[in-house]
Amino acid sequence: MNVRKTDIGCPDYKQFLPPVILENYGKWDYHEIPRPGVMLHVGESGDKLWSVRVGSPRLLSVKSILYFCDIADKYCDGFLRFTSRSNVEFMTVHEANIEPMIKELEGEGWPVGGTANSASNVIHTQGWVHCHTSATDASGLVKCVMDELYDDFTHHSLPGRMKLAVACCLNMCGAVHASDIAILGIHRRPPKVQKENLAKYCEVPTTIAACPTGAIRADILNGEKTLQINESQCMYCGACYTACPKLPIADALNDGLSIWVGGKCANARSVPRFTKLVVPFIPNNPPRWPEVVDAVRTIVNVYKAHGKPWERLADMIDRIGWARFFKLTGFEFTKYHIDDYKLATKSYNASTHLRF
Amino acid sequence: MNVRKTDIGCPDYKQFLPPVILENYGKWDYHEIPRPGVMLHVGESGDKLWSVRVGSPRLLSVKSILYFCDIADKYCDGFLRFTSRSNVEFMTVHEANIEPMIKELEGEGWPVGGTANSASNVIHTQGWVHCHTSATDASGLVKCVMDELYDDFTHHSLPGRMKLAVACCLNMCGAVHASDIAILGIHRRPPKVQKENLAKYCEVPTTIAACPTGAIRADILNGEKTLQINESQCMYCGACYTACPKLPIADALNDGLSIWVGGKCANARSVPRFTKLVVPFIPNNPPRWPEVVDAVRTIVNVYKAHGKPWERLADMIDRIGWARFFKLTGFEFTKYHIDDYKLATKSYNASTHLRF
Amino acid sequence: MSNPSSETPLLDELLKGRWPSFVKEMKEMADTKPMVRDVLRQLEKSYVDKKTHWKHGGIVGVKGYGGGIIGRYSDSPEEFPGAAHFHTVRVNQPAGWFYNTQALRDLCEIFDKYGSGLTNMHGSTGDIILLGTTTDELEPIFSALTEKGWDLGGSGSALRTPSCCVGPARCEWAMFDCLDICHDITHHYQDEIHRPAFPYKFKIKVSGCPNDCVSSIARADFSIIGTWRDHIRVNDEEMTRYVANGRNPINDAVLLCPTRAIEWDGKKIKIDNENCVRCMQCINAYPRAIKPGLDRGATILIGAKAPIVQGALFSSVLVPFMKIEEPYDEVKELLESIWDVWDDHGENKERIGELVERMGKGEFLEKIGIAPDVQMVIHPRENPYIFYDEFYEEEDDATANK
Amino acid sequence: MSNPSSETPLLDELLKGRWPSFVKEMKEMADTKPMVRDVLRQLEKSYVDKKTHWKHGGIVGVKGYGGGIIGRYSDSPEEFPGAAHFHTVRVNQPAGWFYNTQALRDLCEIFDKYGSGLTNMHGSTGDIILLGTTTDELEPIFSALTEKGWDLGGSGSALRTPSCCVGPARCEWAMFDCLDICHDITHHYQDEIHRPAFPYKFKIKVSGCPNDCVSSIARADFSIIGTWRDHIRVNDEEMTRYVANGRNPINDAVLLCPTRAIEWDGKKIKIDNENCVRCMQCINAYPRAIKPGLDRGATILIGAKAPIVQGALFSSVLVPFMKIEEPYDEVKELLESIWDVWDDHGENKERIGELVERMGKGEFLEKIGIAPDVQMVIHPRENPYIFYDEFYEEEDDATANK
Ligand code: SRM
Ligand code: SRM
Ligand code: SRM
Ligand code: SRM
Ligand code: SF4
Ligand code: SF4
Ligand code: SF4
Ligand code: SF4
Ligand code: SF4
Ligand code: SF4
Ligand code: SF4
Ligand code: SF4
Repeated sequence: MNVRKTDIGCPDYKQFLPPVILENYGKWDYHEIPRPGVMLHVGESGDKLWSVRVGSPRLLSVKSILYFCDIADKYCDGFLRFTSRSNVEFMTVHEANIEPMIKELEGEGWPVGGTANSASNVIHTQGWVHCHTSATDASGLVKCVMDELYDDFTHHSLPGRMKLAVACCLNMCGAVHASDIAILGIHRRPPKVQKENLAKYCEVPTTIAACPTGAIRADILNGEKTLQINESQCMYCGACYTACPKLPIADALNDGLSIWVGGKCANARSVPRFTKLVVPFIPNNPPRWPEVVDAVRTIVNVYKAHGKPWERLADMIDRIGWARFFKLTGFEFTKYHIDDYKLATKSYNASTHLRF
Repeated sequence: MNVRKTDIGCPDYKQFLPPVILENYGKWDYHEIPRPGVMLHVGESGDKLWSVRVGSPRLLSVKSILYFCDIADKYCDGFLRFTSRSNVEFMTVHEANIEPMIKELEGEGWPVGGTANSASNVIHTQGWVHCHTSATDASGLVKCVMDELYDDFTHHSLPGRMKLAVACCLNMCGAVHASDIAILGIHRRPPKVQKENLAKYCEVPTTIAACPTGAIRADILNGEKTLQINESQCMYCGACYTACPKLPIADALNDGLSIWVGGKCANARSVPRFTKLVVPFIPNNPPRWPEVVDAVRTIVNVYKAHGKPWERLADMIDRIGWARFFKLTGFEFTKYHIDDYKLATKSYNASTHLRF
Repeated sequence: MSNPSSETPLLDELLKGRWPSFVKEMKEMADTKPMVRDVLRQLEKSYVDKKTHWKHGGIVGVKGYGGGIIGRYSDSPEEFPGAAHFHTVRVNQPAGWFYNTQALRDLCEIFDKYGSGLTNMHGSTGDIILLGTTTDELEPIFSALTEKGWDLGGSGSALRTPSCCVGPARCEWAMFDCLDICHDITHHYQDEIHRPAFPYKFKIKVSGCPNDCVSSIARADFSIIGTWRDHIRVNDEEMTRYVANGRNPINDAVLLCPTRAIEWDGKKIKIDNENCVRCMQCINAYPRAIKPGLDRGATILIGAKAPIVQGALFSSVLVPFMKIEEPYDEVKELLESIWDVWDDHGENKERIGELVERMGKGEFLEKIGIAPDVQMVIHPRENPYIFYDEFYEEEDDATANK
Repeated sequence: MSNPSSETPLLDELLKGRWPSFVKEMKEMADTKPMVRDVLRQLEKSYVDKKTHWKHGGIVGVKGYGGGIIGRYSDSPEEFPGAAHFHTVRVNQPAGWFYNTQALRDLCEIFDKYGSGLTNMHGSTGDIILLGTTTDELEPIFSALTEKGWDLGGSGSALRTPSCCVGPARCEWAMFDCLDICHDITHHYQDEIHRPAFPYKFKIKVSGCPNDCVSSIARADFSIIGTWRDHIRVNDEEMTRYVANGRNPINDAVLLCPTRAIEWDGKKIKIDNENCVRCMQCINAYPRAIKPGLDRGATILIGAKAPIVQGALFSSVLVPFMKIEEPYDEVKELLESIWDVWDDHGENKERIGELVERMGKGEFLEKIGIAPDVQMVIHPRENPYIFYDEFYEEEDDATANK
């Protein structure tokens, strides 16, 4: 009988590196981006490596992965990689392979782009496809937004890098808190406690402990243990539902989206920045979420029209001011935009630096 | 019998304005600073007004005030004013009066200066002269510091404006929280509760309520109400001593000074900024506080050597970085310098922007 | 009896040096006033002991007033009988701290007659301060003061004496009449100054322009700071003259402009007025060539204070632009609506800035009836913890699902 | 039976448009897999109802492991029996997300055989994700995976799969071998990944330079970000060539440098290395002309996380500069000392960043034995609430007074 293998870790990456990379490992000299979606890296040795970046919906069937394998076998000596934004990268030393490979990929509906000043692919999460706390569907939103930004993905049409993200609840599994444009699913009401027979389905003390704000208290119903939620303390995070199925938070009427801008992670030029609220609430409107798509388009257009080369959205807003950004986008500024959480004071304008 | 007058408010300022001001009120065109301590304001009418600024210890006997009156009568048609930094300003339309007036004032030991890029007079508080919570003497410190900075008061010797402040306890009656250089008296231990017979001298509930951190609790001693302080909650503010004389906070061994830099109030160029800690503790060393004077001198010298025109200390440090500021001054960076209060997170360096 | 100076060897060290000496001021009065001599001796003891010898003990005041006097007692009255009582009297200064010599001489006479003859010109809040008198002298001194047209300043949980910069009296940048509004408000709110009825102290400071020469943004609960809405006025000829005199507008303005809103090509000044944040730098550097616009008013900011208890606060924008015109009704209405909300919601010893922080600025705005404006914040919120006022109830839900 | 597409009219709308469709991916598998068909039907129901139809319910996993599987159940198993169980399996990706086709084909075969045949390439943390299988298949899938050299990733209160940027494999700016350290750490801490024993999750992300292409500073509890200590290397000839090709270094570098540390006079690049903050801008813009220095290593930062509960945090500087060299002992010692302190002081579900915030960074540094460095903060403290470790006791006092 075989011994059950455990803790073997991930396979060694070295076996997955194409020979040109093994030879030029740590000795790359510079890169160029000859066209959208194509990068050229040149080694100190003079060796050249072309990479073709292909946009992916991230949710891939094995059929598509096998198709990618076919492409890699045909053009790339059997090597490929994925990026930190779920794109696929086909790498080759054969310059002549580039155009045919792109043609073939595009022919099958795979967009080539996402480099330099193009719209990035969208970092996203599970949504209705797989998560129980989701306030919206992530994959669907991404599809609608990227359909709209398709030409911005395949062209270097923007002033600078633009990174997008979607998350389906406040847990923000991804980059929503630090993206140029982010769409965030939100609940607006506390879970509805299904009080009857609750204790049969959930461990009451664990659920109470799961609440980050201490909003959940034990209660008694028909002589049996149950729970109650203090509405004014609840911030709709869904952590309790993860612990107890009798506290569903999804609520078709009150769930929806919010839109955020101006975050970044890179230390390039300016320091990393958190995303900021611009649209507090848009109701869920599947399957195409037109209001969300419109809002994103509006933001991208303002960025295109007013951003200067290299400026991320945050850098641009620094320059023109938030007042002008709201004016240009037409979004309404409301009391929801004014922070009232822990560090709120630091966001108040404690100066007379004002633009009229 | 006379009716007792109340609520008459302050006298009308108009009666105290010299005629040239009444005529050019709101219609001044521009100003120049012909020499340290002298301002020339020119009206749209072409009228000219010279003002001579004289440094004051703020604590003035009526004799000195009467002396100022004599000067004002002799050279300024009987008008004078004080500034928001407690300096005295003698205003005259007679250019010829300037030199003799300055000579006479300087002859009596009154320094002329404090304009433009000179060291300001020091905004300060009561200290041992008059306050019960003071951890140091304010007037004494100011005297020592200004003796040291005398030539910087009487000359435009600095890169930009430099505003100083002293406060004798955390209440910071003045501008310590927003000054280029600030000296702050601090206690380092909780008040020592004089438990016996306490209730005879103080109203226990009021005292408990006076503590901002809730560190004070009621206690019983010999069957009588008394108080106790939870040491780890106390932040040495002295508010309880204000309410109850049985909680003296002054403590010769543990009281002392801290030094702060880089605050500003003006919206000029950069937004207003809070002062930041540079020296966490210096023991009280009256009557001349040499360690404090040294530290101030060190800061001023670094500012003189590295500041660019118009830069306030905060602006200079923005440019060269705090690391370099500590290096240049030789002050030690300790854990006390790292904020651990409410908004601390916002002061952590959440970037890789580093200078090596 | 020995010469007083020998009683205070440490303090005598502070007679040395070039800066005017407060010890000299005190000694001048000590010669004639035993009270001051004892205070000096007590101060010498503080210099030896390294601690204060004042203690607090009960409220003192004048009839009908709840503030204006700070009671102070020696902790060693047997040793320093003259310092046994040594209260300060806060007297409301005239707007802009202007005086004529007659008025000052009157004050000196009163202070000499009824007190120590020592003053602070001025206290940090702006008051004229008589530094030291006894409980017995409080009523007489008050009568003497009012007789000559002076009144007390504030203390305790009251409106404190408002103060203002020199403004239009002597400064080309005053965007409105700071002295007049300061005077007017002081008179209008006598009751609020003299009879503490607020949750805590409340300070108003008025600066004519963003240079903020009274540090209003750092030291006032209610900060009125002049600004303008229209375009900066430029004069290329005057600038050319500055340049001929050796000045360099690139270094003194262009490179220092926080938003890069000003350009100088050697001949013409160009201002991107949409991006100018009214920081004053170019104006400060070139008063003859660059001047504020003519559509003038003030930014109103709220909430500054020293660090006790929650950490220091600066005031933050409440009304980005308001015209400041007699009889200042708009300012007064705003003040009163703030006080109302503070009255209803403020905790004891909670400054208005702390209330705004606790309540949330958005909520506070709603309560005082001001619409949110993006200029009130540096940036919109960064966290998703939004408490929505609007949502559907379960019943709506039921209806909707039908 | 009707064609599956007619069962999902709303989702079919997402087959339209140019961007690759996840619905198409799912439908491709639905043809052969009833499980996927039911998941699609359930998803359609979500699109109609506007809410999720997944529920949580108990932990599932493989023997000996505390994580790696996310259990998921339909809330309507009668309606969607194929979706009754639909757990995800997190598989640890190879460093840098490089593959050869053989390896991917192996994975596909396993995922097709034992599960839905749907994947996420990759999950947000970096894992390969098999999106959907049943409880029964978990052990078989695990055996098949390990057989081919794959292991599970992390979930729960454990170390999560570390990830890294493409680094030296294809980028000229990698300041150390990100792939190797990522691989090494993953193998070294297998137990920490597979058997949750921390107060909460812990993520490590490794970026080769400050561009931070894995968003380490925003999404990792422990961020390793490459940097250099010595001088930037410049090549004036290459810059001249860029300029000849129409580039403008004033706009692309000089004016964008946050500290104005770079100058270009048309001939020479001048860097004020003392003021350069390693922001990469000039290097990003001119890879051939401006290059990082050669004394290379990394900045270690601590504490990033998403907003639940205290608001989002970025990582902040813990070690301004550390050499990153095999066998990475210094990194490992640091990690372990952090975990020790977290173990002792962390509350349940408290991320390390929240602990640092609660405890105070100064205190935390003391506990892990690192000296405070001014580079760790943007600026020193602004409030006077210092709790001094050192002071004199009353007894000292008594002695001193004698
Ligand atoms: C492939 C990838 C790394 C990986 O291991 O997978 C990568 C690769 C490169 N990045 Fe990146 N970055 C990658 C994700 C990121 C991320 C993370 C993200 O997108 O979520 C960031 C930080 C994002 C942020 O700030 O929010 C990132 C911030 C940068 C920057 C700084 C951009 C800026 O100006 O703010 C540069 C420099 C530049 O582009 O000039 C850079 C530069 C580069 C270079 C030029 C490095 C090089 O010399 O090879 C690579 C090609 C860039 C391009 O797309 O034009 N990379 N890069 C990632 C591609 C993601 C994708 O498919 O779109
Ligand atoms: C699968 C994944 C999203 C995705 O579509 O890619 C994911 C999915 C879940 N995350 Fe996440 N998180 C995923 C990456 C993240 C990230 C991004 C990252 O790692 O870079 C974050 C933000 C960074 C961070 O760690 O703070 C993230 C922050 C959270 C949080 C909030 C944690 C916090 O301290 O703020 C939770 C809530 C929790 O832990 O209870 C959470 C909880 C969850 C749970 C386990 C919710 C639950 O209790 O069931 C989700 C399971 C969904 C599902 O059906 O599989 N997930 N989660 C990502 C993991 C895939 C992988 O292993 O590669
Ligand atoms: C007289 C006084 C107002 C009063 O009502 O008493 C005053 C008067 C003037 N101030 Fe001021 N400022 C006065 C206190 C202040 C204060 C408050 C303080 O010192 O506590 C500030 C804010 C301080 C801060 O930021 O911490 C202040 C910030 C300014 C600035 C901005 C300085 C900067 O670059 O940061 C200017 C513009 C300038 O100097 O170019 C200015 C400019 C001026 C001008 C030039 C205005 C004018 O055209 O007349 C006046 C002469 C300045 C000089 O001293 O060279 N005044 N000025 C105050 C004199 C105090 C003293 O005796 O030293
Ligand atoms: C006299 C004066 C200092 C001076 O030497 O000039 C002063 C003196 C006292 N202040 Fe003050 N404050 C004085 C201006 C200030 C200022 C500055 C200002 O008004 O611009 C501040 C900072 C700004 C602010 O209001 O926050 C200030 C912040 C405080 C605080 C802290 C308040 C807070 O909310 O943080 C206290 C504590 C308290 O109120 O219990 C305080 C309390 C005190 C008390 C009443 C302490 C006490 O309970 O006995 C001091 C009486 C000392 C004495 O012996 O007279 N004093 N105090 C100033 C008033 C003179 C005047 O009326 O013109
Ligand atoms: S963001 Fe929320 S709903 Fe979306 S996958 Fe993460 S935990 Fe689930
Ligand atoms: S949703 Fe979050 S905050 Fe609300 S009760 Fe549940 S766990 Fe607590
Ligand atoms: S700072 Fe403190 S000690 Fe000094 S006068 Fe104000 S309350 Fe008194
Ligand atoms: S000194 Fe301040 S914090 Fe300490 S017990 Fe007294 S009132 Fe409370
Ligand atoms: S605040 Fe402005 S208007 Fe007032 S004195 Fe200062 S510079 Fe002049
Ligand atoms: S006032 Fe300030 S912001 Fe406006 S143009 Fe002048 S320097 Fe620039
Ligand atoms: S983080 Fe730096 S080293 Fe890594 S891929 Fe991005 S640019 Fe290259
Ligand atoms: S790396 Fe950044 S900070 Fe350094 S010189 Fe280049 S642009 Fe300036």
